[in-house]
Amino acid sequence: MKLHEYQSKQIFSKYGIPIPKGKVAATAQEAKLIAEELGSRVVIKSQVLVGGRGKAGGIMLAKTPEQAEEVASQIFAIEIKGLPVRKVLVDEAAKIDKEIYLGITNDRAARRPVMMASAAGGVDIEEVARNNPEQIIKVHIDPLLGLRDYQSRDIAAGIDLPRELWRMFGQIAASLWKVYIDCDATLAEINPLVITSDHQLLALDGKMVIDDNSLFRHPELAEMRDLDVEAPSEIEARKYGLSFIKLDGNIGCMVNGAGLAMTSMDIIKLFGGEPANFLDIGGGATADKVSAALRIILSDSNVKAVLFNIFGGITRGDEVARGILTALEEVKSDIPMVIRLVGTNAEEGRAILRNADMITAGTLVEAARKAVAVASGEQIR
Amino acid sequence: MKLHEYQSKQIFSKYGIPIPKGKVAATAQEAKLIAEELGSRVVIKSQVLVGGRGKAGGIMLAKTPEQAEEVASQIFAIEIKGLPVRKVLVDEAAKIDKEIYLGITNDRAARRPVMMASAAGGVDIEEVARNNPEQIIKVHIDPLLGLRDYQSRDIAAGIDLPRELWRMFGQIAASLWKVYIDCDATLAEINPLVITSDHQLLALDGKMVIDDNSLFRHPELAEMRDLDVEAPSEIEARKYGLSFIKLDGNIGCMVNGAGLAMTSMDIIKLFGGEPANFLDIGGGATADKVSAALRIILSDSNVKAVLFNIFGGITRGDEVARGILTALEEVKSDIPMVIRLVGTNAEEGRAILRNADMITAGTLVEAARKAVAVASGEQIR
Amino acid sequence: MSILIDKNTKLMVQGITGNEGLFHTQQMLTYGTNIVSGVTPGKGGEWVLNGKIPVFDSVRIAVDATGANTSIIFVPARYAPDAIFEAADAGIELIVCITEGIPVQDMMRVRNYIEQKGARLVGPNCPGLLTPGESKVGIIPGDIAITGNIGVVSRSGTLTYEVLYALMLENMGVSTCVGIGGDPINGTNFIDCLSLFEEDLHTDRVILIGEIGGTDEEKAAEYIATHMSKPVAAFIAGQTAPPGKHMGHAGAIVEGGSGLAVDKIRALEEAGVKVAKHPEEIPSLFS
Amino acid sequence: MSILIDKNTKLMVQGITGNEGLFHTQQMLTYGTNIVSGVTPGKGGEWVLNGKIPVFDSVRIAVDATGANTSIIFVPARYAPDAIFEAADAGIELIVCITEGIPVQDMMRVRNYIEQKGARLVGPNCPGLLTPGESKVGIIPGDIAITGNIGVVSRSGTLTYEVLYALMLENMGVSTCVGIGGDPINGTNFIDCLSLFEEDLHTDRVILIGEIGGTDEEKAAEYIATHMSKPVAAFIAGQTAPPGKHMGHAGAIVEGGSGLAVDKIRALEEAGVKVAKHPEEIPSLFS
Repeated sequence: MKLHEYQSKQIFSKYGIPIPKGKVAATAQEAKLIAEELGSRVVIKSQVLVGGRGKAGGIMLAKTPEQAEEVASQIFAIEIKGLPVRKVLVDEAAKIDKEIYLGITNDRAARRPVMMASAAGGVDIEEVARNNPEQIIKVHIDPLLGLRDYQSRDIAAGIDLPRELWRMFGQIAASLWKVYIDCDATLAEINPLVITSDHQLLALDGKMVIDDNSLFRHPELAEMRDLDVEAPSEIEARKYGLSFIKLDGNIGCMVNGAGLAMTSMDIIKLFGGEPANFLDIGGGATADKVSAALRIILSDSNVKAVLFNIFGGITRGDEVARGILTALEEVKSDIPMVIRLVGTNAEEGRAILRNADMITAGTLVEAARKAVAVASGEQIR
Repeated sequence: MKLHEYQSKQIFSKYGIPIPKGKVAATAQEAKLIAEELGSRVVIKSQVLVGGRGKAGGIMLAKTPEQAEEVASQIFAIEIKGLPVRKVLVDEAAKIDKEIYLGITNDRAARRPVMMASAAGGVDIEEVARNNPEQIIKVHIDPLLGLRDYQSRDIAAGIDLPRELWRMFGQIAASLWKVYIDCDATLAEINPLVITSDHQLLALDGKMVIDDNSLFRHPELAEMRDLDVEAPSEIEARKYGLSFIKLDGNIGCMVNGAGLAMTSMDIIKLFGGEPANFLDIGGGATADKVSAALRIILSDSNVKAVLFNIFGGITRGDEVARGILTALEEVKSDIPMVIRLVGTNAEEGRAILRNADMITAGTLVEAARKAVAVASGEQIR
Repeated sequence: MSILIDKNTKLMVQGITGNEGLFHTQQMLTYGTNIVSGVTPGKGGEWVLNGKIPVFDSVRIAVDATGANTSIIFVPARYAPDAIFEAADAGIELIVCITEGIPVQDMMRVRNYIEQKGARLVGPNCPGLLTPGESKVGIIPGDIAITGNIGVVSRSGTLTYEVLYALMLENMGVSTCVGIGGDPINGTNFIDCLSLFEEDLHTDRVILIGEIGGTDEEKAAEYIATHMSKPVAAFIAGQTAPPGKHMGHAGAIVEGGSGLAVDKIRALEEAGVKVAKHPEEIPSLFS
Repeated sequence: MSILIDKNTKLMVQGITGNEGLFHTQQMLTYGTNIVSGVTPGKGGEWVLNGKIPVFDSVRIAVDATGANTSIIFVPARYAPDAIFEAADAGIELIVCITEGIPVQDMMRVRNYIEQKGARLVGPNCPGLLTPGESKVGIIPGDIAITGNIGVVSRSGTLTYEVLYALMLENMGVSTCVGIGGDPINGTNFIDCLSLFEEDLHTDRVILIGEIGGTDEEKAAEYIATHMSKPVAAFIAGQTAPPGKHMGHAGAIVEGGSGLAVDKIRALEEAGVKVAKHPEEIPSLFS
């Protein structure tokens, strides 16, 4: 789960990381009032959960409160990578000498957290990693021991930070580590961390991603979720414990198991179709879940066919079939549906569905072929 | 550094460990007022830093405030193992079903903390350890991982604690672990931890020992030190950074290095004498330190002779000799003094001391023999 | 023959009295797995499944009483890390964690700790292991695989069943199937299993089922090229997955241009591995 | 010949710009120790001792620049644990910590961590090591020992000097002297050193100097009885020490009836070790 810049920076500030003075505004008028209050040049920053805000015109400078209002209303009017701007952050503009990068993330391969820093801050760090990996210094942190002061010093030395800033840098690094641990972050990043013209360090931007699996122990973070960034169907799916991701194709998929769901998408594509979604209904597909899933799939007007791929394992095929039957009654639809049901009690399941208005298939290949065919308007039965 | 029962229990309580209602009194009158306030039967417990308070009459029950005053004045009147009673703890008397033991200490051999528990609580745990070691359950704790819930459960099961108390026991164990860590304790002990007649757990007594080396980061604990338990000479020695322990013999010792200081005591004993103290003046014996040490040694009226054993290593013998000379001028005394000075610049040192009124010796054996002789009144020179 | 589990496996079930734990204990018992004990704190002294299996309060007590050498964990995500620590502390050699949804920082601590202890973890978020005809430690349906000489290692659940089923339809048998799980940080990885299969006398071919996210398939490819004499076939799921989204599994995500299916497939093919276009194609790759 | 340090030792000094660090660096340099670098955070780029030794900001940088394989630590107690972690993380093989007064819980964490890292720690609260004629890593005066074939291992400081001096007076030489330190939790212990001396071709006799507190001498006795072919002589300090008091060293304390000198002496004598009544008697035990 991504946090907005203003949310990340509020957390940073609570942990003692210096951030610019600033407040969030939901209207241009509010932005003006905040600018008045700050009494200085301000930066107006759109709060959307995608990168490239600057290039899209989502970050602008204002010298006066009036200009702040004007600029804010411009920003509120645009969409950034398809996302509306609902809030802007109005920050006191800083005098910047130098921009550096500081972040902590999980290194999957090393199975440890890694702290990364670069003297080339302020730009996309993944780009730096690709083009100039030698400009990034990485230090792995022992998950039981935590970040040690000498590691921060190694990093400060590695990015040639002026020595008089080492102590402050060490405190910021220690705070960022504490943020990362306390919030179960998978990413906690300050980019840029700037050296101001009066020789202080200041976290000008902040980015955090929280481990979704940890939210049970962070109710206060769970509440920060911004539902705007998700398709309404994804929000609906989460309510039912379904793992759903909307895509751009026209063949809806309903599958049990994440790996098999990805495979079903792949195989649709392999035979010339385009999946409309990823959907894992999980183990034990109850009628409730199946109808919710079907409703969500069909709410997408692009969908021209639905492919069910159910591997009855511990979950029994006849039970799944009954769930599908109930769902079909609840969710009336003319969209053609292809079902492939295999594994435990599959025969019984197919018998139950015999009278349902569904196209059956014995193999995954056959099912995908048929789905692709009916989605493009072919009649098969 | 040992803490008093009331100090330990205050810390326990801060960490959520249930303790009886109670307060500390410095007079019998205060004890009466506290008993009135508590409005119940009370236990009056002398606050001295030695074991065996109960047997010495230092713990007594009182049914009424008047009786509390009477009992308290009795307790204030006694000495326990030579220590005066300056404070008593007045605790609400608990209804006890069963007494258990719970403690955490450092296991030197295992190089880890160990949590210990026994169903045989309320008695001297070292005695249980000697006579019935099978009655003690020990669980080692990983110092980087900390106490885990399953370890508390293993302990609860191991001492046959009624299952309905496991959750509460687990919380107390977790709190005791936190106390141990946060206070840099070398011992944190609840003995007894009682099961009350209404099926609650209650820490009736508490004992903590703090790692002296950690006091730099625990100023609030350092202030809790009770100077009453230490000989005034030991308090004086600490001021000068001297490691000094008063003993019962008549030969004062001044040595550089702890191992050599112990050895000097041993060798005095080996040749029939009795050391009056352990004293390590440490590396680099300045005149200041040497005179302070000499004053402390001579403040003991038992002392009939003083043995200097200085191994000039990095510390130069001539410097030490000058220190001794200054000290002797400052601290006039008729007590005979034997000096053995060896190692770096020892000859120069001996030359400096030639005119001092001191008996010299070339070897440790010779020095010890001479010290024993002069202490028993023999004349040698 | 087999790797990791066989007739000598003496299994303990952590979280045996929960719904899922009890159901799968019954399934494993029916399959013939030697289940010696269960653990649920506070329920020590009870028996489950008509008095067949004793329940203990802690792993240590269960191990002392029953000599379990393998543990399977069905406890909820918030307690699962402690369950793994507990099993490792009690000297369990093989710990299989079925639980899904364990926070990744917990798993980093777990991984670092159990490495010190020398215990082997399979999972979490995995379907467990199956050695057809001998032992089932997990939730893989027992009736979709027959004994044979193909080793299977997979990051997935039902996709693995799909592959096992496809093999069975062609009358191709399996030595052991290991589901290593779909989380970003897990215990036993591809290379661990490949090396065990390479050494196992009764395995003569291996199937690797990977998916997007991380670089474990690329590392496996390198290992196969340099260490494996036995033929390996593979399938990689998630070729059409969009970047930046967790595809069901916490570990199945393309981030910053890494973890792409296309890179994994290329690496495997360069290592001489035949990569199937879809799971039903796999049996034919060995013909 | 020797154990642990010799002509190939490339020493780094952590805390080189402090009073004690600088003084002993000079002493070691004069003795002939190969000192390649020093570390003081914030002073990287400076040089000490008339430009002889470069100072770096961190151990990692110093190791990268100078290839140090051994480190000696002179930093204050509150920073010493971090200094040990830093040295271990940077791959230093032998870490000698002179610092006295490190809290014992810090040392438990340090011990557990460096064991994982495979680094060897000597100390803390120790005088370090001396291989006469080759290298001195510590604060043992260089002029009280001559080269020879006696290995010395000790928990003490000046008491060790006393023994070295007594040996020198009898013209008896030392292969290596290791001061393992007087703290309750330390790195290298008696058994580690005994085993190194047993294997060292140029050591033919060993002196063990123990003191009250703990049970390391008893364990050493057991080891000597079962693993040592070379003769061992010993001395135990603190026979007259009262119980419950720290005798200068944090580790020198008799607690709950354990750690008594008499028990240690008995254990050693039962293992065939000659135990001296006082240090000056030691040379005669080998005659």
